[in-house]
Amino acid sequence: MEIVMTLLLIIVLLNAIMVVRTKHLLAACIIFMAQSLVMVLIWILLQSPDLAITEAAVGAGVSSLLFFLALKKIQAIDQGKEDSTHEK
Amino acid sequence: MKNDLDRDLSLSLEESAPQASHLDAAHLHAHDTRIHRQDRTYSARENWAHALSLGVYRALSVLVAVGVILVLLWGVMDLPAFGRETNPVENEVSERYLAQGLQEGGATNLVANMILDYRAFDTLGESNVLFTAATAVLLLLRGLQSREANHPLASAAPEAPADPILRAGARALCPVILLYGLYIILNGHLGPGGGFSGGAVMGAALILYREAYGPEKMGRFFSFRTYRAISFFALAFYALSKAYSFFTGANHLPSIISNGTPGAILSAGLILPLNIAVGFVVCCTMYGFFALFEKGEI
Amino acid sequence: MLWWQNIPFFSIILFLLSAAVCSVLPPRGARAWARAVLGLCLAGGALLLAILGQPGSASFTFMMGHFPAPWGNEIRAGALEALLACLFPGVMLCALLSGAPALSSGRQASREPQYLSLCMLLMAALLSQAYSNDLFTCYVFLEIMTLSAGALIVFQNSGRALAAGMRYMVLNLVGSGLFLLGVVLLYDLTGHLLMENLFVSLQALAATGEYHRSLTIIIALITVGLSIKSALFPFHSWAPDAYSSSVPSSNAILSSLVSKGYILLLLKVYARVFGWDLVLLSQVDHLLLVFAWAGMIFGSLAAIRTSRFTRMIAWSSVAQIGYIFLGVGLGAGGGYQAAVFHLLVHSCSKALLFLSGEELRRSAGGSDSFADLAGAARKHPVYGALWTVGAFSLVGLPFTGGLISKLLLGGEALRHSPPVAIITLAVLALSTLLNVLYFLRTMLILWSPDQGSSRRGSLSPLGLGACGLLAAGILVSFFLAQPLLEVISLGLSQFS
Amino acid sequence: MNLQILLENRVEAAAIILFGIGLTTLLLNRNLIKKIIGFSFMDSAIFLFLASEGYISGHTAPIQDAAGSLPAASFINPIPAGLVLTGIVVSVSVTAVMLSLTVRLYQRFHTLNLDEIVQLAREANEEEEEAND
Repeated sequence: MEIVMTLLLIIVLLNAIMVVRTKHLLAACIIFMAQSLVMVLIWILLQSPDLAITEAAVGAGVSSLLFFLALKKIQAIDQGKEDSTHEK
Repeated sequence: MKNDLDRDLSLSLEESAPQASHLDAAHLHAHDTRIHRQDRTYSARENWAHALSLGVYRALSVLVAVGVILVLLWGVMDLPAFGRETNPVENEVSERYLAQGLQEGGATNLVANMILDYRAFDTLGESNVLFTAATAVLLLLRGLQSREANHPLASAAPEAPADPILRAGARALCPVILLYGLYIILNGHLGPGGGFSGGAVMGAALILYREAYGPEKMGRFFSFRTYRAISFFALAFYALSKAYSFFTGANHLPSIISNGTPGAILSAGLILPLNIAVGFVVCCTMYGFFALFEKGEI
Repeated sequence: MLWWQNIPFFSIILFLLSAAVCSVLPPRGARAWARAVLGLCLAGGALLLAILGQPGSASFTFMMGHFPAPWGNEIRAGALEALLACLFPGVMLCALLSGAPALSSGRQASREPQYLSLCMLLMAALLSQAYSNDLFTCYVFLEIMTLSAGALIVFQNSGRALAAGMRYMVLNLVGSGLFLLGVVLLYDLTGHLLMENLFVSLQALAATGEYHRSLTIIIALITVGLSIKSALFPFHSWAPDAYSSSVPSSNAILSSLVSKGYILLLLKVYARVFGWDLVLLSQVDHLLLVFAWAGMIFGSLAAIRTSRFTRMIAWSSVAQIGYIFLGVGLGAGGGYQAAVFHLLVHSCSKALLFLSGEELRRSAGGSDSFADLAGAARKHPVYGALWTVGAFSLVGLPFTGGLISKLLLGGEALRHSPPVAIITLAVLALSTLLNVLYFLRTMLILWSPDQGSSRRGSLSPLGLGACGLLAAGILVSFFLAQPLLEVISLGLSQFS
Repeated sequence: MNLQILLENRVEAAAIILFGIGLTTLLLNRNLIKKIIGFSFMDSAIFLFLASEGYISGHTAPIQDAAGSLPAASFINPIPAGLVLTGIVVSVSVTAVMLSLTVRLYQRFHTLNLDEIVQLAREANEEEEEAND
């Protein structure tokens, strides 16, 4: 149990550092989702299943979805500029 | 106007800006000034002073990060040890939650007892945080397209019919996910789970259905009116039932809500109906976030 | 349990319920419901103040639920909380009455119910923080205040408001993160979240000298967190934009209510959780004094430099928050009393400045720069006079509450060690001089002989009544200063 | 000696390091999306710290069985679990509001860099001023 917890904590810190260093926003959002999933495992190891379910459903599920949607909308605004210019 | 249009655009060509044909004048002007401004001041490539400040900035931020971490670690060093029974946290407050939680709250999930019965005022505030966020996102994103109909956003995401694999998958998965979310809500007081997580799972089922079958089909049974009605009734029920239990508690009046036999579905007094109410609020809010982000309209 | 002891609980639940109700009502219905609820709770607060204001009355605790305090939640009301239960709904009611035309104009009409629902949530959070006796409950309602105030800023969706809203959100989230970390560390050391039990275990820890480093860090975290959120000087970069870029009622609500809620929470944490001697031990009061001095000077300087009317009022509120923190820094007893008194005066006068200033701006064709506001007060002599009353109170001229709070701050400074007293008095004098400078300049512009076409705007009776009520509040705080100060000192003594 | 304590309290130490990284990302990174991710990391770090306080090694999750036969001493402390549950939902709501603000800002200013946004907002403001005169 000790080794698994230490490993998970190292992954959590690596995630945080990788988010700061990545250039691509999509990669940052994927790391954010991975972070939530690792947190789910940590909650299970800390004997609080309530938090694991909530973090999985609310943290990993919906907020990562919102991040991807926001990026999709931002790219849509960019493409929107191209689309509307080529329209006519 | 024609020649300075070309001059502007030639300036910003290396910005991979599009080769503009003839746009409507209002959009053209706003569109051009934005490109023009963007490339003038912030292109780090030629501007070495800017590049230098970026480097200094990055080094400074690393220093600040390390500084904050060291100060906090230095302070945290002598905190009570991890996982020890004698920590000051294990005192008479948590002891009562564990020992008499089942008799007083009625729920076998002692955390649900603490959230919805002992410290119910926090969780009442909690679902209102979610309602505040839903109202804020509604104010911000609603009608994002309807106002500027000709704005690029409108033409950005043409309604491509969802591919058959997604439709087949959704037809099989949606009811199962919905059922699983309902299970988590209804068993919130018996095992791990509860209103928040169950509601999010049900919200995910609605999102999958909308993604597969398109907003029109979804709009038939879940429009903005139903969104507003469900979140109103759920929040009003939550506030009124908690007001009843606070009022009876403070004025030492006997409350007519019984705790029922522990372990049964209809046990734990108010905790089950509150879990259902919170589940609906969370489900509507999560679906509302998705709909507002995707199309600016629920 | 006497019947009137249900008033605090009833007003919080009523605001939470009407937040849900306002979101489903049509605009006219929502407006009527919001005003009715605010009026009702104002009356309830006045009744509570009448009962709890008598000398010698004790504060009572109201058990939220069937379980006593450390296990269940509890709210606690004393003389000071009763005074706030009058101030907060009153100022918000005036802000909504006077700001109504801007709210229901143009394309925002259909979004007014959401705006009013956010105001109800903001008021519920303010009252819950004033009454609450548990640190984590304070954090949850602090988060509601951050989100609803952020939504109030970006209500207009204009470019400036969105940028101001984002800067507001980023810095306020840092503030609430630091506050939460302080609360979590406190819980780790003592195992309690209830303020009284925290006080007992912290005194025991201080006696044994254990965890001294962590206690200093905890006090620093909570102080910096709440200073960021209430726009104290070094962390104020978000405040001028946030206070001046939205509809007038949002500007008034934000600058006079939201920052006050956080300062009161800091006062409660100092008085009820740590106790003043623990705060002295951690030298945080010197930090607050230095920030307050700097805020009073640089806030006024920036107000002089800015070329726009609404931004000047926003910058002056950064300086006035410096005054309040000066009172907090000067310590328990006199210092707290001066801080709370100036908090009341500033809350009324700042709301009055923003609301009547908006009327003057509209009568001068809606532009914000001083050049166009020449003679605006002559077109609207009533609003001009009201604006002048607000400006006099912030400068501290006789017959306004501002003078009393300046005298209190000066008097309290004399009781401190010479260096602190000299610097405080010098900074007080200098910042009053700077206040005179920029308010006098603005009044000269406003009252200058009116050359342009006098476009006499419509005088809405409700809006006028609201601004009149605020001006009356300023005058009352001068003439009834003595009983007000007794109620404040009684409330503060009940605090710990 | 310090390192040994840190290794023993490694969950809390990792939480504090994550809090430091999240705080500085939120404050010093210029990209709005990165700021929001930084904020979310800061919050989950505080909740990790809070949950690790309530943990008692060798105890199980606080789920009593129907007959109430499990001894009270065999559970971990339920209070941090309840508080963190509230915190996670607060963190998601704030993330949703910040993301919607980012989308609005991008639609209005076409940039995710906060400095540029403030600069463009100030310029847009002066243009409105001139338009009024």
